[in-house]
Amino acid sequence: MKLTKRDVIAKRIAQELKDGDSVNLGVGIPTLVAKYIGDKKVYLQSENGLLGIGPPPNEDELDIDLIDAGKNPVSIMPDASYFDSAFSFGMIRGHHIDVAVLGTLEVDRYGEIANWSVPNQPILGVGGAMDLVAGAKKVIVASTLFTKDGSPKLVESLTLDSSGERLVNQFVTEYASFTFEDGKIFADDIYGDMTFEELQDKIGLPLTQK
Amino acid sequence: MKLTKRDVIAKRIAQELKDGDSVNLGVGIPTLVAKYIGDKKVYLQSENGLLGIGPPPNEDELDIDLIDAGKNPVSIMPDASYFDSAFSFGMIRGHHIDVAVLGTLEVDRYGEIANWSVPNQPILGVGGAMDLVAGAKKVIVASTLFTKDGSPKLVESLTLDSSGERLVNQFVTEYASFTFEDGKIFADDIYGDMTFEELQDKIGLPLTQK
Amino acid sequence: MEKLKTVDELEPLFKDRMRLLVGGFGISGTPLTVLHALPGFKAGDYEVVSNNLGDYGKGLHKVFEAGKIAKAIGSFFTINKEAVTAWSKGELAIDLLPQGTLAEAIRCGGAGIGGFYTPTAVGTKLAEGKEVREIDGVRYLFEKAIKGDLALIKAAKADKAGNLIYHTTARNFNPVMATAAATVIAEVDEIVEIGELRPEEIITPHIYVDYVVKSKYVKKGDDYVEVN
Amino acid sequence: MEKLKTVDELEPLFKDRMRLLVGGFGISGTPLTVLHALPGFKAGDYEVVSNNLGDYGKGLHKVFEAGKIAKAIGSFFTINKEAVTAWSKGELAIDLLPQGTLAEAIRCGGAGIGGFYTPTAVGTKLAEGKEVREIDGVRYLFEKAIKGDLALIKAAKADKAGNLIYHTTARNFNPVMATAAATVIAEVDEIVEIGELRPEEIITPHIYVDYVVKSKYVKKGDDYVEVN
Repeated sequence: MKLTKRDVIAKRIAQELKDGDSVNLGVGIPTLVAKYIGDKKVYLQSENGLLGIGPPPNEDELDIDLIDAGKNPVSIMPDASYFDSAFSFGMIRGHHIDVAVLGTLEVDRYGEIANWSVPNQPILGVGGAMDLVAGAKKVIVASTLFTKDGSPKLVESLTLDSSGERLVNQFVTEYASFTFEDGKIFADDIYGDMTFEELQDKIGLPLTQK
Repeated sequence: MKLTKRDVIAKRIAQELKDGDSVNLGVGIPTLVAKYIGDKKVYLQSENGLLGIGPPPNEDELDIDLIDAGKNPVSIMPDASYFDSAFSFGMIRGHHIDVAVLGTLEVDRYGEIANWSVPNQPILGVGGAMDLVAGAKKVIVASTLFTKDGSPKLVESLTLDSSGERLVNQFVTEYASFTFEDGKIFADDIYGDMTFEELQDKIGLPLTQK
Repeated sequence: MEKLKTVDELEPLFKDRMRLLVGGFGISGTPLTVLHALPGFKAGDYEVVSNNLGDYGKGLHKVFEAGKIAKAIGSFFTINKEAVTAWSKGELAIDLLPQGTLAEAIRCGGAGIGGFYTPTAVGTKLAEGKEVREIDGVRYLFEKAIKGDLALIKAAKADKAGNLIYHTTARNFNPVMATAAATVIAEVDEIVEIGELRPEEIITPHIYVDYVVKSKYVKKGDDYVEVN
Repeated sequence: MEKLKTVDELEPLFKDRMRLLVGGFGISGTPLTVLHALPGFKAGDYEVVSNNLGDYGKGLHKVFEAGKIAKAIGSFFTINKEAVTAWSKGELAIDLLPQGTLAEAIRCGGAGIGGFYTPTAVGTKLAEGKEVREIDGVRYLFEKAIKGDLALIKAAKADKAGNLIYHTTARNFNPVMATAAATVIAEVDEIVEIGELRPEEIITPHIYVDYVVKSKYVKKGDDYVEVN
């Protein structure tokens, strides 16, 4: 069965995770990454105060107290621990989370992202997004490469509100995975049904092939 | 049996404590206050991470891990709790300790104290003294009224290093208990063998009787 | 147990324009019994500090619906559609903070710290008008500590002295809020004897807790249901 | 258990002029096994962050006696007479901080906070050269966060993942130091299976702990004695 775009992205991101990594998965596509971790021993953190999220719970195991940052019921691993919100964000800001996987709306050519304000909507929610952008050791952002009207989310400069001046390490889309260096965009890995030239053409920005 | 000067001071301070108070007792005379608390339900805090110090432990109960801030072995009350040093000083600085009882070397007529640097010695120890001065809801300082060479510890202005700009609420000596208001020294309670006039004469500063 | 009260006995504590610190993340760790009494209390015009404004029909959402909230300080109100509408109409003031900044500001408020420097949100709209300072080559944003008049928190168990422990992720903002308000009301599922909580496992020492209210809600799978 | 090492296996982690964060208050909560190995290791010239420099003949005092400490940052060195002498002779640099400021600075270092404002020590000699800022009518002192290269801490139990719990007041500075160093070595009395520590009681989650060393010391009344 062919994977959906979202699953292609999630699976590609899962490749980046290493044994022993502590990982925070944002809502949306990042949540799907958990499906593709396989045998790797990674520790999933949730900013509401949990290290060691387990597999999705069965109906009879649901506990409204035990949820992730997306407010979904979760189970825990045997090595899990709970802590309060201040400690949890200390863990995030203090560079103790190896990888944060976040959704994004735009990424500029330096790797600065906009992932919290919704276009044409009042800005009334930010949650833990900016803390994760600022604090995780490595930030991977996940998104389909184009908006519904076909414009690329990889842009010369952000049109939406920035999530912080910290630059992300990687942008994984359904066509390719990108990294950034001094304003140069590297198409590190092209696995979708577009060639390097087609990608460059559609994005409208110079890309570099590694 | 006549009480020693130190015991007179400790006993007088114990009178100030009320049921339900959380109290931090410094080393020296303040530690003796515990002997005179009687039936009052006060909660003794120790800045190394304990709320609920119990009576002195028996020889066979000694545990080198379980100590107070003066590094003496202690026991705990049934309602006690442990926490780390950062939380403990949050409790102190955050005004959650009702009364701190501290030793002092000098008190000026406004109630500013010097209680940490030793005269003619390098200044290499402060411990939790300044945090307690700054943070406790009420600060009571304890000391004999005169130094060994007879000079009063209640002074016009500090000659030793200040412990912070926060003014203490009460100064309890073996002769009297003093409070402070806008530079006026009130001899609230005289219980030793010196009269108000004798005290004023020996201290060499104007006192006010309440 | 002296600290144990019914929620109605606590009505006199609530005064107009007070700042309330309200624990919980979603419904997890939310003091539902206390919050659901607020619409019936006389006081209002509260300034509420909470991650969001409850779930639909539950928790702070009921207080908001009753018109008792003048201002909300938190990190995520997008899910509270009526709050967004009220904000657009100028009926509700909102201060938006990143969730970690919110948690840290409350912790600092409780720990006697006046303010702090966080790397979060530097260079964003949420940094507008705020001081930026470089410390050892990193740019940080200055944030002031947050304190409250009343904290409404939820714990799993209180002992009869008022020591608290929390259940799983229902801990969230509750322990820091317990330290940062002049008066603290803890709603709990269970009250146990002194000595039943080990001194090493206590998260909130009793001196932080002024009043304890027994919860009227019990968990039933992924919901809380009211019992008598 | 991968993280479990003998102290000698850890020698390569120690390098000249590193900043060590060392837990403990008196001897309570001090990683004696690790500290007593340091005089025999090649590296030295350490900058040590610790409340004081151990008790006579124990803990950091041994490291100091071996001439391995170039600078000490802490709150109470008066009881370490040789340290005072070394300081007078210019052989030891000392940075003195109030104990609460020390604890908070380390916590901030571990939590990604760059600095903070404390009311402690305003108007004293320890405030000289430091910024004072008024926030809501109160004067505060600016203090920078403290981080370290290596943290040497002591816990009661580690599970095989490295989750830690502490015994009584032996907790002290250990949990905050566990968060504030690039590499963390935890000396423990006991190692237990994963699952034996309840997730609610864990104080230091395993991701903070890089290496675990089994302590050679056991408590005997008011002392620690070495066992084989």
